Amino acid sequence: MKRQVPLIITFLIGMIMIFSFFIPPLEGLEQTCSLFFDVIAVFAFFLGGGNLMRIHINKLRRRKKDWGFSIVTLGGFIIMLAAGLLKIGNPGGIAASPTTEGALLQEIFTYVFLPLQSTMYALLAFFVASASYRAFRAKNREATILLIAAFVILLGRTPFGMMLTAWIPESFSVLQVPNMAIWIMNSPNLAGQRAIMIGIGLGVISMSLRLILGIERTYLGDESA
Amino acid sequence: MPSHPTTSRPSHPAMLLILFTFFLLPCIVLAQTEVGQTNIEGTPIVPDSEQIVAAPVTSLIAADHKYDDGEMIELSWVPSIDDQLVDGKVIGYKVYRLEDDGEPQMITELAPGSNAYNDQSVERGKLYSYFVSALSSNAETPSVRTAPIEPQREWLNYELLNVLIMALVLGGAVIYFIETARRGKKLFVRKIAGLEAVDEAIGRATEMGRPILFIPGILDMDDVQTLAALTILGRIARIIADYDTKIFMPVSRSLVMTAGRETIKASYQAAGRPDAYSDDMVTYITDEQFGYVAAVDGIMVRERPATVFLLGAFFAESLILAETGNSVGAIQIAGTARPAQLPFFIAACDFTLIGEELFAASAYLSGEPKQMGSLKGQDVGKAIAMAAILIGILTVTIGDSWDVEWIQNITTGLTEIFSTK
Amino acid sequence: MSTKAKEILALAMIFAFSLIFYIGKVLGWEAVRFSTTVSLIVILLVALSLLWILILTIRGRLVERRIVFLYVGIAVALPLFMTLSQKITISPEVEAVYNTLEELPEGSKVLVSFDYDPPSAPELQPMAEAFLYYCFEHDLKVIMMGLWPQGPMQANLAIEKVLSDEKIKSKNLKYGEDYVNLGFQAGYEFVIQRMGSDFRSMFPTDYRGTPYEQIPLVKNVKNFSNIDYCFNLSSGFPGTREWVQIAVDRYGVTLGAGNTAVQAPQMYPFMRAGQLVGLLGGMVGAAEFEFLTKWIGKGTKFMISQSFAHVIVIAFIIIGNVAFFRSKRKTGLKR
Amino acid sequence: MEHFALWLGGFLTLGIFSFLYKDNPWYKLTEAIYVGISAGYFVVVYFWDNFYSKFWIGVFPHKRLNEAGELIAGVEPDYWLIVGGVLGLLMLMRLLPKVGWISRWPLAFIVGATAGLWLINYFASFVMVQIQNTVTPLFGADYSASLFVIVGNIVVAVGTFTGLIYFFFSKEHRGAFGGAARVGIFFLMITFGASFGYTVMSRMSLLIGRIDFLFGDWLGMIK
Repeated sequence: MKRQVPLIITFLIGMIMIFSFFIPPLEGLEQTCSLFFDVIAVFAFFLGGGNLMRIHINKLRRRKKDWGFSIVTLGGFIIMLAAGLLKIGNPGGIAASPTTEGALLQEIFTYVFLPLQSTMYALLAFFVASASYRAFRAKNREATILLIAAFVILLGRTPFGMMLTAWIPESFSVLQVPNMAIWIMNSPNLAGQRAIMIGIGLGVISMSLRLILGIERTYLGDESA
Repeated sequence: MPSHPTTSRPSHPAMLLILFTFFLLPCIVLAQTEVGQTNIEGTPIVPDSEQIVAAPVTSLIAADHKYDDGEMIELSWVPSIDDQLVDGKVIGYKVYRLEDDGEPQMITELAPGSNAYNDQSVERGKLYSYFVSALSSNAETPSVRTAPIEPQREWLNYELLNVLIMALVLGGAVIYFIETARRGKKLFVRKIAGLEAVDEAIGRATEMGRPILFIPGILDMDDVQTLAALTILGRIARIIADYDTKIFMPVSRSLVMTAGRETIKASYQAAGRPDAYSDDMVTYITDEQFGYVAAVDGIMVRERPATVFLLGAFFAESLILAETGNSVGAIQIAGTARPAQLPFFIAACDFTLIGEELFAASAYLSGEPKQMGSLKGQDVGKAIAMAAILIGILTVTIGDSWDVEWIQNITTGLTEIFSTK
Repeated sequence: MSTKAKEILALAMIFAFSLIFYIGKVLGWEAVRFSTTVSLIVILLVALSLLWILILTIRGRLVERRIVFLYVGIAVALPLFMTLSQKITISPEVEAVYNTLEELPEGSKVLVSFDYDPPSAPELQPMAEAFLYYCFEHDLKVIMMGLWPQGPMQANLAIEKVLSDEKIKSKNLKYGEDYVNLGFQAGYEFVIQRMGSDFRSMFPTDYRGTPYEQIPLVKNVKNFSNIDYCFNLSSGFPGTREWVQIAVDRYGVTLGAGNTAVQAPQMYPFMRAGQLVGLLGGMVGAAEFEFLTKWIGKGTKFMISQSFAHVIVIAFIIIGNVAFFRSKRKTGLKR
Repeated sequence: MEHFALWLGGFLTLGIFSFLYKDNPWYKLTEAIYVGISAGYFVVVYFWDNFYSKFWIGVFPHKRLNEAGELIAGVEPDYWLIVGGVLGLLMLMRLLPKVGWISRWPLAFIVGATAGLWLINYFASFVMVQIQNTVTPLFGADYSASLFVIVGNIVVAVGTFTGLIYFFFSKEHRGAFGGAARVGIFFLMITFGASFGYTVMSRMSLLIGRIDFLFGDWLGMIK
């Protein structure tokens, strides 16, 4: 019961999903399943949110290192719940949407959440530079090719690259850096992308089959694996 | 080519004035005083003699949409001859429907130039007939009604039959090789560098006495890459349990947390060390992409893991995580099926599983013959793809160049086999 | 002095710096501006320090990543203060957007769809501002909307900015008569499709909650046939591609677009096929458009920042390779 | 209020940036705020969007009345959703140690549905479509292509072909086969280099936006 039922469920649902693609009356199944998934995910959220609370409360109770920050996390979490679920600080009261302008939830979203999100995202600019500095070195043939491709594209998209090769006459315009960049994007890049995509498609088929057939079962907590 | 919306105007301002005063103004006044005489658009209804009448649409055909659950009827027609870009009388079309010979109901309004509409609000078991009116600025000309039609349900989508057959061929190949391997035939699988390094990476963490960090991407369980990450986690956790190293897995989805716990727990049980497992190995952080990244970055610099696994679906955060991991000196094994993020892993990690290798990893790590068999099945798919590309390109090029019919037929056949509509 | 003390000192300085300039802002100080000479000197200094790093690297001292971070920060921040006049050549696709606008008679109705969120704002916001500025200056009526939840918010920011301009302020534009913001509607490309038959069905009210039929500007706007020009600012899906496929292909709308640099190349096929009349691509496109509309916005500055950042990345790739070849010569061929 | 919002924005922005220097209390504070707030925000969004709008309203639809006060047809409750609700409840059984194993059922459901769905979707759009797109006449339809395009077409064909060879698992990369696989790797490397170079640009504009906030909106040094 403990071991067999989940495998049977996976097999049946998997098979139904595959064949529903070809059977028009089952077309809506995909939406129904994703709806189910959304509902399950909400219930699972009790587990996740509960886990978050538990960890930070534990940290607090045991006065572990940096416990002060746990208060902040918990506080933020609870304030959001109060503002969003109980709709505290909502000008329209309990009936209004918590995302209307002027509501506490929306204010926190705009003035705290958004700056944090965009700054974290902006860190990428720094990391892109440091990764290029460290990784784009002509260590071997592969790395050199990577470097050249990146370099041409990078140059080709700046005014600098345009100036660099603007002297090349129109009849050889293919050799101008911006044009080379476009060519790389459209030809070798496309080829690589396609090979990767076909590979991914086949890999997914094989892995999904292993899961559906119950050959791969570690995720289900099967002890015999 | 897009064109500027053209409005036909009287050429002289005075004409406009006359038109306005004598026709339109009374109409508007009339319309405003007598409620109920206006139709939905507020276009005044005028006496017949003033109507600009457009020719009706012709050849209206209503047909059942093939291969569906009986939920769509396709309408097509030839637009009114007065429907022209310049000085056309037609300003649009209205589609009317009669359900089981009831009253006509307008179901949609379309722009000039339209010649088809798919009615998706039909039900099986009812009869529908249609007519389409051509609209001029102040009149409607209905077309002939179609014969009543009932939407049909089909049980198999024959248009996708080729997809089904190809899927069965590939699935069959995978299952065939799994069976072959199960019966004891030895199958060769080449080395995958990133996976050969797993043992070494875990051993390193053990030696250094530092934890291993496992990041399963940021998508939920409804993405295959997350599933792939979890299957790999099962194998890795088994080795970790054997080595008695610490594993830590911060996740951004509650369901992944649950599944991750199940997986690690099972691996520890399989290794005979259920006591060493703890739920704290897997922690939920937040669903939000960059909030999760902020926390994981913090964990990386504070816990200083010796080994970091970044396997699953990654987006813009891939580089932030990989660079931070690199800065704390961890060995990093990454893998994703998102082509856009692969370069960042290649640049910042020690080993990268590229696309397909991510899905093959768990089978490879298991070392079980039947799992390896499935990899061989994948190769059949690749061989078919390569053959199709080779033959396809040759025949289409030659066929185009020299007009050889039988070669062109091969191309057509191939295109049909691989089309998905 | 210990590291800790230095860090606290740095923190205090940052705070003092912020406080001074914030008070300055409240008191109405002028913006900080480097003159052209100062700008050139600053650039020269940065270049020299990079050269110094190169020399250090050749000598065998590798710089750590925090130095790289510092340079990225400098490269992005400093150009914002500089007065540099980079020669701007107008590309044909940007000119096409402008020319189509110029052909519109006064009082024409322009629909602008804001399909992006704050992360893409540096590229798209300058375009939005310049576009709105042109429309207001030439008495075009502007209808705004968004297929992305945060789009209408970006629209309001742009409006606010443009309305504060002296020239526009004197026109005394009225909300609801000269411009309107219909807000966001969920439903991706289906929104465009439904708008093809009826705007009101998708936007029963504007973002303020005023019913559609009570807004003078739009009450007679039924669908795309009442719109003279469409402009779409997009950074992904749903965006320009969907507007082209539905609004242009099915309803014959005249469409121009502004895109992030990443997305722009994918739109060139539409340009060539004439489905898009013009395209502003990335910061460069924004800068060119600002130049044409004579709107003094941030696009030009941002573009210089971006070019600088690219040069810095390229410089560090070169330095990295120098470091590598140097170490290879010393240690033989390892790795 | 406006002053506070600006300073808060500045404080949080600099707090995140301070991580570039090293881990520090300022960053820890911003991180703690970020985690708490974003987790809470998602609970709220999930609750209203998924639980309330999709599940609750689906099972217990509002009585929708038209203007005349008559019930509008077509708001039948969708009892199918209860299956989803039951699966969700089974998930919560984890909290009870004795019947915790039953939470594997919804997991098994999710895994089966995901595997089945993506198997066929990836097959159609990643395998079939890509193969079909690769089959194009090398010289363009009716010899219309320029030399430039022809070279491009040949490169795409060769690249895709050799790229696939690289992914072959059941054959050692040796001899001619190994040579082809190596060409495949080169193509993959060009792909990676190109997409890396391509993304650098867009990442920079993100930072420009933040710097503009700091020096422009907050401190008013740039206008």
